[in-house]
Amino acid sequence: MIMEWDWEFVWQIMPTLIEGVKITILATFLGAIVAAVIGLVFAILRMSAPAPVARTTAFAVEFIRGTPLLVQLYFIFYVLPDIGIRLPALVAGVIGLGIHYGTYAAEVYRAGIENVPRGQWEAARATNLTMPQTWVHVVLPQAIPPMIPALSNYLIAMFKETPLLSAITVLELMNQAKSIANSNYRYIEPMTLVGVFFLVMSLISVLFLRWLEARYARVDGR
Amino acid sequence: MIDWSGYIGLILEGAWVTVQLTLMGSALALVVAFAAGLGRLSRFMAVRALATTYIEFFRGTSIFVQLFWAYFVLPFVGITLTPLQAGVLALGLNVGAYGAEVVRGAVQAIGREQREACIALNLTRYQAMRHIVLPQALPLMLPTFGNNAIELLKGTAVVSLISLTDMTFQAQVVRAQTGSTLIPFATILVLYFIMAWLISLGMRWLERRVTRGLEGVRV
Amino acid sequence: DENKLEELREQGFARIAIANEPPFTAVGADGKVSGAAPDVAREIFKRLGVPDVVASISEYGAMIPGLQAGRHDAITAGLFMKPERCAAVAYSEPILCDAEAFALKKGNPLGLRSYKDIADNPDAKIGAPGGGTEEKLALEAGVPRDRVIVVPDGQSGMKMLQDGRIDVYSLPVLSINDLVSKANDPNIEVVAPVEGAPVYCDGAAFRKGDEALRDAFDVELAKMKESGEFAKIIEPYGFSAEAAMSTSREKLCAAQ
Amino acid sequence: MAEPIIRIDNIVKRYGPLTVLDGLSMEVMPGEKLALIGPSGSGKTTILRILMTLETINDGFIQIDGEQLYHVKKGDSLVPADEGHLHRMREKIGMVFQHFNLFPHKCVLDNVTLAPMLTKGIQRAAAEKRAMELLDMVGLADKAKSMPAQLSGGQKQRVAIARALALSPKIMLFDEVTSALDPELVEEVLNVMRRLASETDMTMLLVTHEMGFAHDFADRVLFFDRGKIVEEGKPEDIFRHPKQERTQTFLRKIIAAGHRV
Amino acid sequence: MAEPIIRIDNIVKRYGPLTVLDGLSMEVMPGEKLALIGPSGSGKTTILRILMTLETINDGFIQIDGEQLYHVKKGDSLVPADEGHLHRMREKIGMVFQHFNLFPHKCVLDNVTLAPMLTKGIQRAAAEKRAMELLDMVGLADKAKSMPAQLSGGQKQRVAIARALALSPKIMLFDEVTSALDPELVEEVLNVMRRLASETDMTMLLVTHEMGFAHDFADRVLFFDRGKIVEEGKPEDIFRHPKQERTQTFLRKIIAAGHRV
Ligand SMILES: Nc1ncnc2c1ncn2[C@@H]1O[C@H](COP(=O)(O)OP(=O)(O)OP(=O)(O)O)[C@@H](O)[C@H]1O
Ligand SMILES: Nc1ncnc2c1ncn2[C@@H]1O[C@H](COP(=O)(O)OP(=O)(O)OP(=O)(O)O)[C@@H](O)[C@H]1O
Ligand SMILES: [Mg+2]
Ligand SMILES: [Mg+2]
Repeated sequence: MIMEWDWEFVWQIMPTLIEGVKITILATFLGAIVAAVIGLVFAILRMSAPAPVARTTAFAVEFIRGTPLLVQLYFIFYVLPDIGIRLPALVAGVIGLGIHYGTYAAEVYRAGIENVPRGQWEAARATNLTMPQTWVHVVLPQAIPPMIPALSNYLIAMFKETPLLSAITVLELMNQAKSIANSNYRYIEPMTLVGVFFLVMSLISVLFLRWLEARYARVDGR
Repeated sequence: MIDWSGYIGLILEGAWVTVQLTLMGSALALVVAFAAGLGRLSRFMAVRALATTYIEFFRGTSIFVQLFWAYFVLPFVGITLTPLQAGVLALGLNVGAYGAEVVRGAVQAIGREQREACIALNLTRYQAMRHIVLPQALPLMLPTFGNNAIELLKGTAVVSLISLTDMTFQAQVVRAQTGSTLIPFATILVLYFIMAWLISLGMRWLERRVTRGLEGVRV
Repeated sequence: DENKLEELREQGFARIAIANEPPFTAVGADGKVSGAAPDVAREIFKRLGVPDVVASISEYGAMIPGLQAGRHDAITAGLFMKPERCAAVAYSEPILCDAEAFALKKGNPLGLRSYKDIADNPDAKIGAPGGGTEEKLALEAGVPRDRVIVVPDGQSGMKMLQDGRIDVYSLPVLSINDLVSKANDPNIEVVAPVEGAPVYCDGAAFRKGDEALRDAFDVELAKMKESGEFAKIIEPYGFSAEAAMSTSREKLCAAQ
Repeated sequence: MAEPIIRIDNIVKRYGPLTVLDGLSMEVMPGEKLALIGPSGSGKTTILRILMTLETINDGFIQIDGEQLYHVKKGDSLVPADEGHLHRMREKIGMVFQHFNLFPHKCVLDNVTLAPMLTKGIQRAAAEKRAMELLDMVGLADKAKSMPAQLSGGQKQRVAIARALALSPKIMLFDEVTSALDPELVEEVLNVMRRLASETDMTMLLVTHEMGFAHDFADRVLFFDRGKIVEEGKPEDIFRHPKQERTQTFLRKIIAAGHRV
Repeated sequence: MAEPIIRIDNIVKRYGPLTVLDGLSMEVMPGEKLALIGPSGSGKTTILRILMTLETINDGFIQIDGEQLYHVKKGDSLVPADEGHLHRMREKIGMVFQHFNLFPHKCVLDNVTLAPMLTKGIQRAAAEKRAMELLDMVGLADKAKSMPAQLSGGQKQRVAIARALALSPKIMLFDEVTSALDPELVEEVLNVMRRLASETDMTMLLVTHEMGFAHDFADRVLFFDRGKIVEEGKPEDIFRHPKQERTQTFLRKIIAAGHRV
């Protein structure tokens, strides 16, 4: 009886789910911005800060990558207020996502920069460019395009982890779906819709990624 | 006075569930990663299509949804799994889909030149895969496999959703009983980190073993 | 199905779903399951010839789907009877009854005594378990969705109240009392019962189709109510046996 | 007169819109040593790769040692061959690559013994005995237990030659086997090949830019340009008195670049 | 007599435990064309890289055009130079690399104009005019808008030469600029360099394995072995009548490998 798919129910819950979708997308978008910035900070600290700072950063990055985002979110949301930092749920969620995925972004930045061949740095020096000129005109234009597919991959991964924010009371898609399921005792429709939504979004992103990869794979051939 | 030793015991029980999930999930992930990864490189269209569908589906839908399906929907088609089985299934298939891409990438990275040498030496496709390509591809996969195993470990935290008493779930229980948030969560953070660290240690050890004698430039 | 009880006797235990919300259900430091609902269930199953119960902790929202998916044989978790739920599962006669309560800041600065009060005060935020009775009551009283915060568990609710993220946290009276006494925070006080909110009772919930088992359960439950053993089990937890005995499934399932 | 061991009949090879070989025909007699020369992109590598079945052809026929390479008889007509047929045909042919393509995870000895043991079912002891003879022939008996990464380029290429020889093919294909080597290491490889040419009656096809070596090594030189054989003949004739304008230009350029002819 | 434009005084270069240059000294006169030859690993590339400030030195002094390269005067003593000093010194020196190291994300013209515009503040119009002259000189005026990936190796290397010339350095360093090229493409690059050598009075240091070209190009040849100059002299003397045993062996090997001297 529960297996019967009820279209009427689907239409009835759709507006509520769409409210959740909005929050999911907002959280992903803000989280991505925070991750991009924090990743840059991590990468710079790790690559060019004094040794003790670099090592501490490396440990912090390892620690964050080795522990579940869910637990980190609990920490930010429920423990930080003990020391006087009380963040609204969405802000806490965005910061959690941002820090967690920032550690991944940092690795991508580092790899991207290290992948620029040594010959390019040397050619820049042989043509007497200064360090800032080398970064701006030679290294970054070559380092960034190959990063884009990897960064987009993490963006998609982060998007799929937003349901975790329900643990800290953010009413995103998964939380809305659970709420609907709980008050109607029907899991199949809301959960399937959530699954379909994620699947559709990530299939679209996969196509977009392929396009990105094709677009940015062109800049090479030294 | 709070009986911390008892509660720590509870968390350790959860840690054991987490370890079991991680180990069994990784084992399943490894098997399906090779099956699907090599499947995607198959000569046969049908096998390729099947592997691709599996990979895109499990990478595309969120692990939460997969857990829910494994736990709440599968029983309706007559497959009733214990929570542990459902957790292992969902995590293993999810991470396996990512692993499949690693397998495919590593096998493809063993370039055309090595495959051509195999053809010139008249090895069969199976022999080439077994003796030449996989032994060289394996060291390339290991670092990413290590990362995947850690992702899986972290993924186990969400199984509390299907009533599995893993470490995070037990921390919640302890929190509900004692009213303390900091202590249980700090404890499990450290425990998770130790587990992740052990995984990377193990992986590095494995890497050293399989790359022994392979130092230096590729030929 | 008809032979469910036979099967349970054969396997020697029944699988029950519980929450972790004292005093309805609780898990001790040793992992042992207690609380009023599981204690009653354990005793009745024993009398039915099923010597043991195996409990799995579950979110409230996951309980009924879990029951329908055949993961539990019964829910004994303080899941209050309501018409929609009665349609989804087969309830026993009432076991634990409780009214709704608010936990809020000392002195009740916003003067909140009912869900309606919350709806009328544009600054007041209420926390409640997702999909629970309280969430529904708040929404029905006209509190807009963005002021009803879905809180994953009791401890989180208390924490959010202490941190000022919500102004009121709503649960059944006994649950709130238990949380507040554990929190031991002089700045928190309790409003109980909430004005205008009905008293609810739970029952053991069985899968639709397992009515035979449910009926057998009811027979034993009625005997225990009669003999006073029922009161002996639940009253130490603070529940009133009188309340459970003065109403019936029929009434509760029909109520609107 | 003997039958040709290789008979290439009007083959066509295309990469997408690009036609690389356009109706090429040629014959090679058993035991003949052939040098293929010509400008970059003229299809020299392509023809070797086709013979090694590393590429497929779009049209035409190839006969190796009396049998069709890419086709099998089915009733009255020739149909494309399956993997099993190719596998059998490959027994007759060996190839040495520009970049050696040694197996980096196997020691020198295992590189040489692997294929005989797997494809011919030869026992380890016998395979190793034969491998040591071959390594001795290329002057590397003492490196049997080294890993490829520990060898110089010239040594790697000599191992690659031993590895190809271990299968005792009737035809050996060499594609610019010295062009990835440091100049000083070229000679040691060429020495091995000279010896091979004089001591065996294997059929050999060699693509090279070392005109001096092509001159000494080959019975016949084929000059390729744009997927066609423009000129062929004895080394003396081709190098000293090229008839075709294109051959002359090519040789002039190569000489100017400092290569001895 | 004029002052040397490069004076290398007893420099030492180590990589960890390996001493690559051990007390090397040499002088180069303005306008001189020098060829550095010698076996692999003898330190030829290293000395060019040191002059281009791509490596640091462990000991010794280098004077370029009358100024210390790695040191500045501070009171009475010489102290290691800062980046600003190096930046100024690099104006005098240009380098062309074995693997071109073109900027792959910029078109040919931008590759050539980038440095003059950034380092000398030259306006785009002026920089492009000069770049087109240089591209014309290397025969690539029609490729100005191409991307490096669309060029052949020889064309890339000619762009690299134009790029280095655009900064009008007094000294040009060439490190095996043809060894990554297909044999037929070598000549077009060597032609450009011949022209450069005869038409300008730039000082040039050339590392090469093309003995024939070294012979024609250089005023003086230095033979390196294990981080030392073993023998030096006029090309005729070094190539025809090498005095040192090591030079003789080296040249014999190279000749045997098919290179013209
Ligand atoms: N896989 C491929 N895809 C597309 N074009 C190819 C491929 N392989 C070779 N070609 C093209 O086929 C033509 C012939 O190539 P081939 O490698 O046979 O030349 P070659 O005579 O060996 O030249 P070289 O002396 O440079 O090795 C070239 O134009 C080349 O670009
Ligand atoms: N970055 C480095 N780290 C360690 N050793 C180095 C480094 N660069 C060069 N060497 C070593 O320094 C020595 C001299 O190298 P260099 O590149 O100058 O030789 P070369 O004469 O240019 O040789 P080739 O003809 O092969 O280019 C070699 O033994 C080399 O291995
Ligand atoms: Mg070729
Ligand atoms: Mg060098």
